[in-house]
Amino acid sequence: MSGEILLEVKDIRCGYDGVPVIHGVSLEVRSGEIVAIIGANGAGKSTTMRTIAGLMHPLSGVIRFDGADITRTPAYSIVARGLAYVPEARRLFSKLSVRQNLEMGAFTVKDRGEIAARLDRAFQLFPVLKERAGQIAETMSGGEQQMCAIARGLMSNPKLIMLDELSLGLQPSIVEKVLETVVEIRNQGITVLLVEQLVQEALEISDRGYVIQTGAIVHQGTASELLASPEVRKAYMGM
Amino acid sequence: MSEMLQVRGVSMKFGALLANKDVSFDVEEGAIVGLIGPNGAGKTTLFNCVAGFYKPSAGSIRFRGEEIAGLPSYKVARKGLARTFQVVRPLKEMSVFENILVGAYLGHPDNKHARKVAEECLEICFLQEWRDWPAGDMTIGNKKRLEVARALATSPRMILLDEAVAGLTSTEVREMVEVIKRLKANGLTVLMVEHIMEAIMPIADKIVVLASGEKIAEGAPKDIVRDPKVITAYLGKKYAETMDKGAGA
Amino acid sequence: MSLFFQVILDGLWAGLLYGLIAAGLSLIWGVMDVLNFAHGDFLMVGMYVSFFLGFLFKADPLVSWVASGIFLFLFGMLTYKLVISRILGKAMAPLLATFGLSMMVKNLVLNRFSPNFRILESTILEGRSFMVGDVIVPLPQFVTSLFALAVLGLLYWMLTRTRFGWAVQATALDGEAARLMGVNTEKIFLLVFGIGGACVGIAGGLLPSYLATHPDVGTLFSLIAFMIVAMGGFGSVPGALVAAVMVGLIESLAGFYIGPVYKYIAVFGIYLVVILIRPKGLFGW
Amino acid sequence: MDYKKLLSKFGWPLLLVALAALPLAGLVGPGFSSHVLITVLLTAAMAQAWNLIGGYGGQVSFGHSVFFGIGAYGAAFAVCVGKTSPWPGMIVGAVLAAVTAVIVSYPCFKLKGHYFAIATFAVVEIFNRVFMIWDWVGGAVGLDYTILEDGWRNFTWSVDKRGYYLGALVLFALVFTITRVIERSRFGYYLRAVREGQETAESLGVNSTGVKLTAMALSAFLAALCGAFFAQYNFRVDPPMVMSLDMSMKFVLVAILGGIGTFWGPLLGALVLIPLQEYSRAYLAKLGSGVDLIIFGLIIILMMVYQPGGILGILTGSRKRQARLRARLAAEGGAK
Amino acid sequence: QDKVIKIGTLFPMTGPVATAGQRCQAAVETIVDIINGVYPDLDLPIAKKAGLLDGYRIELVKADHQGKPDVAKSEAERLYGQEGVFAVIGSYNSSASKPASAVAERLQKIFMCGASSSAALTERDLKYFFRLAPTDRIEAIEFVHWFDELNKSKKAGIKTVGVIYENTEFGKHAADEAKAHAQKAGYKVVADVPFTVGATNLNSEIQKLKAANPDALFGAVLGADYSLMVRTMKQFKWKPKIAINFCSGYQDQKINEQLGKDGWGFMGSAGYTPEFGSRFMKGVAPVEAYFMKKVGVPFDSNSIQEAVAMYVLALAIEKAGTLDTEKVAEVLRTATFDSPLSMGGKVKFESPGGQNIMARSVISQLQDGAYKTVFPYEYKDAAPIYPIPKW
Ligand SMILES: Nc1ncnc2c1ncn2[C@@H]1O[C@H](COP(=O)(O)OP(=O)(O)OP(=O)(O)O)[C@@H](O)[C@H]1O
Ligand SMILES: Nc1ncnc2c1ncn2[C@@H]1O[C@H](COP(=O)(O)OP(=O)(O)OP(=O)(O)O)[C@@H](O)[C@H]1O
Ligand SMILES: [Mg+2]
Ligand SMILES: [Mg+2]
Repeated sequence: MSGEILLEVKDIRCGYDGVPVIHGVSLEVRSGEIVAIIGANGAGKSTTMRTIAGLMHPLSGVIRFDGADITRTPAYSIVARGLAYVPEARRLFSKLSVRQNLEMGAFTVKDRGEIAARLDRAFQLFPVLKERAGQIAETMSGGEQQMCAIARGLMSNPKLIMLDELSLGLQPSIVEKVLETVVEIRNQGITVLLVEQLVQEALEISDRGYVIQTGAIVHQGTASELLASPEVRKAYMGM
Repeated sequence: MSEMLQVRGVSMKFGALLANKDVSFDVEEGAIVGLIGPNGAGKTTLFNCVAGFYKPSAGSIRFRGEEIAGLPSYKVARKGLARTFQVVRPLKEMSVFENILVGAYLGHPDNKHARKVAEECLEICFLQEWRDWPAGDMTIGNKKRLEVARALATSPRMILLDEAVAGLTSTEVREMVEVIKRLKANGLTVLMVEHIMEAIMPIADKIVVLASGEKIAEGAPKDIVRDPKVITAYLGKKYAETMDKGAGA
Repeated sequence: MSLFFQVILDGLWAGLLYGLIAAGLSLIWGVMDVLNFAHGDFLMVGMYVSFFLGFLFKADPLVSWVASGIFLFLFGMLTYKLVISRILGKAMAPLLATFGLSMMVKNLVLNRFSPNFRILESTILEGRSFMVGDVIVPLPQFVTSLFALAVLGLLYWMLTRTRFGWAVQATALDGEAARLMGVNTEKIFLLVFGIGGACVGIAGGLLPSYLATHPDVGTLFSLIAFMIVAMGGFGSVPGALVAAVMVGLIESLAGFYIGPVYKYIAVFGIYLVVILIRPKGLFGW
Repeated sequence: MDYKKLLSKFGWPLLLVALAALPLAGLVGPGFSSHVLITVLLTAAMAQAWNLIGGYGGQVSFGHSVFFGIGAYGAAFAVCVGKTSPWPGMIVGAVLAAVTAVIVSYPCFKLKGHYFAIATFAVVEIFNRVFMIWDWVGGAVGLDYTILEDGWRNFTWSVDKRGYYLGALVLFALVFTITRVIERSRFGYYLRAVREGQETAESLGVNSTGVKLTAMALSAFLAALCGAFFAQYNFRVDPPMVMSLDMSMKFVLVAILGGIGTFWGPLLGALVLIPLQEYSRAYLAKLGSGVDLIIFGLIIILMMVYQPGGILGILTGSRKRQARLRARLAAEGGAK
Repeated sequence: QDKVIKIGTLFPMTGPVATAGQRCQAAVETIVDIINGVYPDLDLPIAKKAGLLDGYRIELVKADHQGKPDVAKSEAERLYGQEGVFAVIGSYNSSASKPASAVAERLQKIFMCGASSSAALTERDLKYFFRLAPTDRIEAIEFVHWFDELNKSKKAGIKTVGVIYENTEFGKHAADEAKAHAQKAGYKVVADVPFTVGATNLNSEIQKLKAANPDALFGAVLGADYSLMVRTMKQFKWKPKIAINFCSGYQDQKINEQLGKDGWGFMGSAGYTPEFGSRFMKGVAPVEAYFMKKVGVPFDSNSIQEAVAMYVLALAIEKAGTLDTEKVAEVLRTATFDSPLSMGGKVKFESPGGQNIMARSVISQLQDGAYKTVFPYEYKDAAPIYPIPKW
């Protein structure tokens, strides 16, 4: 289960418009793990992920991925290093077709054969997308779009994929399926860092988890520890 | 109880795609009705038809006995039918309070009254601490609450909630559920779309299930979760099992 | 009847020239949602480059368009780097900034090179024409039209068939998401502004073979280019081409059959009608 | 922050009183500085009129010179062709401008963003060209005032500018007071809501088309009054002077550089830009032709690059914005 | 202490007609240099001594109206008010001269207008306004007279005329005069073609002319538009028998150089041509040399009128012997001035109104790269080439 450390975040601080929202978050992900970040609304989960993905840079702190310092690396070259991020709210290319969206996911790849192969794999994972390959992304329903976004993230063949608010707006059977897919993805050797509001479900498939509250990590541990923790159950699972 | 909303034979076409096919159901006054169905089933489309954002290709929609199909959305809103958006649409450069205030003006043209109502709605939806925050700079979860608060501020007779609790933690979901219950207690009629069953099943008086644009089931929540059609199309086996357990306990 | 064809063809040449000028504007607008107010002044600068090459080194516009294209490519990138990159996405800021740029460039040229208009003598194409039946085809316009088609074709190919083109489209739709796909959006913006500049630079390079060069020459052209881009649907190369030809034809037909003072009234009027029927332009999303 | 509250409550009436006192203090007369002062007031009123629909309503119109022009032609037509006092012309012009605004805007409001902007360009060009060939209103030659008797009846003063000053002040007070009232009313909130999201506003019962049209009509009405003043002040109208993109640009520029969608922005914009324009034209011309315009252009660029929120931004939130800018650069640093 | 007379100049130094404005400005400066310095070689009364009266230097205050009437008005106010100038010279565009001179009239200050050609300017019965150039009307009458003459002497067979003009205050005025006088003399106006200044092309305009094919063409076309017009005519292989342009639109050394042979054969009115000057206006050449040093081209009909405006004003001040505006204005209204820079050598203003009733213009034709005077015959230095040779 515990390979070497793939992603290491050390004491990062970040903010918007000079207002700090993350006050020293540290976490690590080992290769082959599924790690969940949980926390209330506005706790800073997405901000943390955006920072790791290079969309914004921390005011202080260090981020290392796969042995290299990526603290100030721009987003586009972080993808090339094998770290994919599926942002919340999907962010599909609204006017492009599903297929074009997926192809964009493999932008760092130049070999057309390889792209086709990955496309096939994505279609296997989400058959709906194959049916809708030609549909313009913005006209798809919310759930369909979410699937497309996940598939697009996988197209870059990442070592680590970060999934933000994976289940948002998905129908129960698909949530189930998506979570299964996450496990499957991991089994294929891709490490997963996910943010999820369905805390119970998320922890059930995770190896470890972090709890983030107003910009700082307040709990961490194996998934079963967290699931058993009364505080976590009370604060995030409504029990 | 009389019918608040009557949907009769509504169809909606996008080019070749039939997003709603001959959908009919009623919403009784003071009830909470859940609208569920797979992604892409046409729930949001139906909402848009009811709220006046689309003109249905066929069918009739009656709100308190009046035909509203094809009426522009602001007229629908003025009749007392408010809605939230699935993809949140905050008035970005305005503060949270001002967002709500705009809604409040609908029922209360005078400034003082409107402000009072807005403050109330702010509280109901747990947004006090964000009162003067620019609405565009909040997290999704808060924006979802803002959607509800703003719709409530219009003092509607009926409210359409499109995935109003998506993105909230279970604890927050429970708070919202309480809010919705309170609304019902105050006599508001609710039609809600939701994928989070723990939010909808405990409070809904009736559930309508759409799949591929068609109504495939309608009934009380406890019956719906056992309906094999709904399970295959929507809930999934595992979910049905847990739901069963939960219901049994 | 031949008169009618003459009028049609005149409109066609004018239209294709407008298309060439509008192409760069359309690209920049489509990708960055920036309306470059200084577009006409880019054209004017291109004309000056070509004029001075002709005047000082006897280079023909048929050659100097390369130089103006390159010059404007760099000029466009510089504009992006120094001005646009800092304010991209801030509502009206880019529009006003480019308005300021337009004012500055125009008056700088006026101050340095005087307001005189300048004409290149005896260029290769000047005054040449050939006949098709009874219809006169002026060579400078004809050649410019060929260039327009070539440049628009190249642009279209680049946008739809190359990786660069995909990257441009993705960037246009959602810059942040594009970065997450591995697109260096900053580079794309820089290049797009450069290419947009180069397109208008090529037009400016060719124009001195039949049009006088002066600091104000770009004003009306840029207005027409704005309209063409909006009419075609921003970011759409075929849209720009179709709209441009339409504008050229309307201008020519209205100018001849109704009266020259009515030609821009007709052009702008029909533009309004089109845009009101199709608010996102003929080929817009 | 208490002084801010005080400012927002009493700042406006106090300012008006101060401005009204200027002529009594003997500070307004025939000189160039009075001309600059009058132009500042007029331009501020123009920009604020624009701001109603362009700033609060978010419909960035480049068409306001059409309304301005109609107002100007109204007054000039009454004087030059009708041989009467300009007053009836002003009123008729302003009403016509409002009607024109509604007719023209109704279809144009379907357009979004730059599409709307360019459509308004086209409207200006059409009006400009129609007026250029419409001989009834003077065509390209324009309308020229003969020398009239000074006074309020004719609304002309030949040497002393106190009359014009008072006229401009009334106009200024009118436009700004209307704005202030609207800003704090239901209509004002609706207007901003429509700007931020038309469909959202509609879902809240706002008739967005109605709101926009009302604001546009009001804006056009006020712009036309400004235009009438302009004609009276310059003794002449012709299409390039009052109905051109240049003139439209002035509305937009002043409002945006001052602070779009804010109450004080248009005044600040005029306070900075007009003296800059007038004095630089007067005193920089020595450096060579166009130097003033080069500098003017440069200032616009710098302003937009470093302070896109306008001059008001410098005064109120410079520190906050600096921080914002830094964070934003960090956020967008991904691309560097 | 410092004996200075401030004179304002108000020209379009920027904007579409800045070239002309800058030349006008330079012309005024030339005369001022001559007044302020000592130029014993020049045969002008003001050149021999430094300054005016008992040693007053003239200081110019420059202003730029950018081609905009409102700016012209406020700049005129500033010049008279803030700067305290004695008089203003300007403003090239008639549309700018109108409001600017109205300011002068209200303040009862002198306004000298050199080149503005709109007849309406001097129909306002102003008392402090003096305009040197011939009006569009004078020129139009002369054009028609010239056609009559050609028809008579050369059996030219001119029957129909067309007009092409920029749709501006200048073009519209000129074209109206041309049409009115041509019709009055029995010519048929078969084409009336206004166009937008700064046109991107003149295809439909020239096509229209070609379709109507008038014998004679009046033009009110300036600068870049003029060259575009000629080139478009060439493109469409069309020319009238005679083409004659108002207000020296075609008379620009630059056009001559740049259009080359294509421009030959076209005619235009001129208040001055260098060739004419060297033959009939002996006093001009040395002055022109100073002007050439400033701008690199000889005087044209516009710039020289502004020079005359300055010159006549200086004479009037000398003659009045005082800087009292009222007295100087009275001299301007009544006296007749000798002006070696004016065609005909005399200047006299009508009062009220202020038109220079001695204003003359000749018709010149571009022949072999030079502007040759062809009419009136007493000034002619070349036979007209008629009709213009085909392309
Ligand atoms: N664009 C922004 N500008 C300013 N503040 C922002 C912005 N985006 C987020 N914030 C603030 O940063 C904090 C953390 O937000 P973040 O999106 O990381 O939360 P989150 O844990 O992902 O919440 P959610 O579950 O609702 O998505 C919040 O307080 C939020 O208000
Ligand atoms: N404007 C449109 N043009 C074309 N097709 C559309 C449009 N809007 C929706 N659709 C299609 O109609 C179907 C129904 O969409 P709708 O958004 O109503 O689904 P939904 O039930 O709300 O799904 P979800 O639960 O995922 O939000 C989908 O297949 C979608 O792709
Ligand atoms: Mg989040
Ligand atoms: Mg939906």
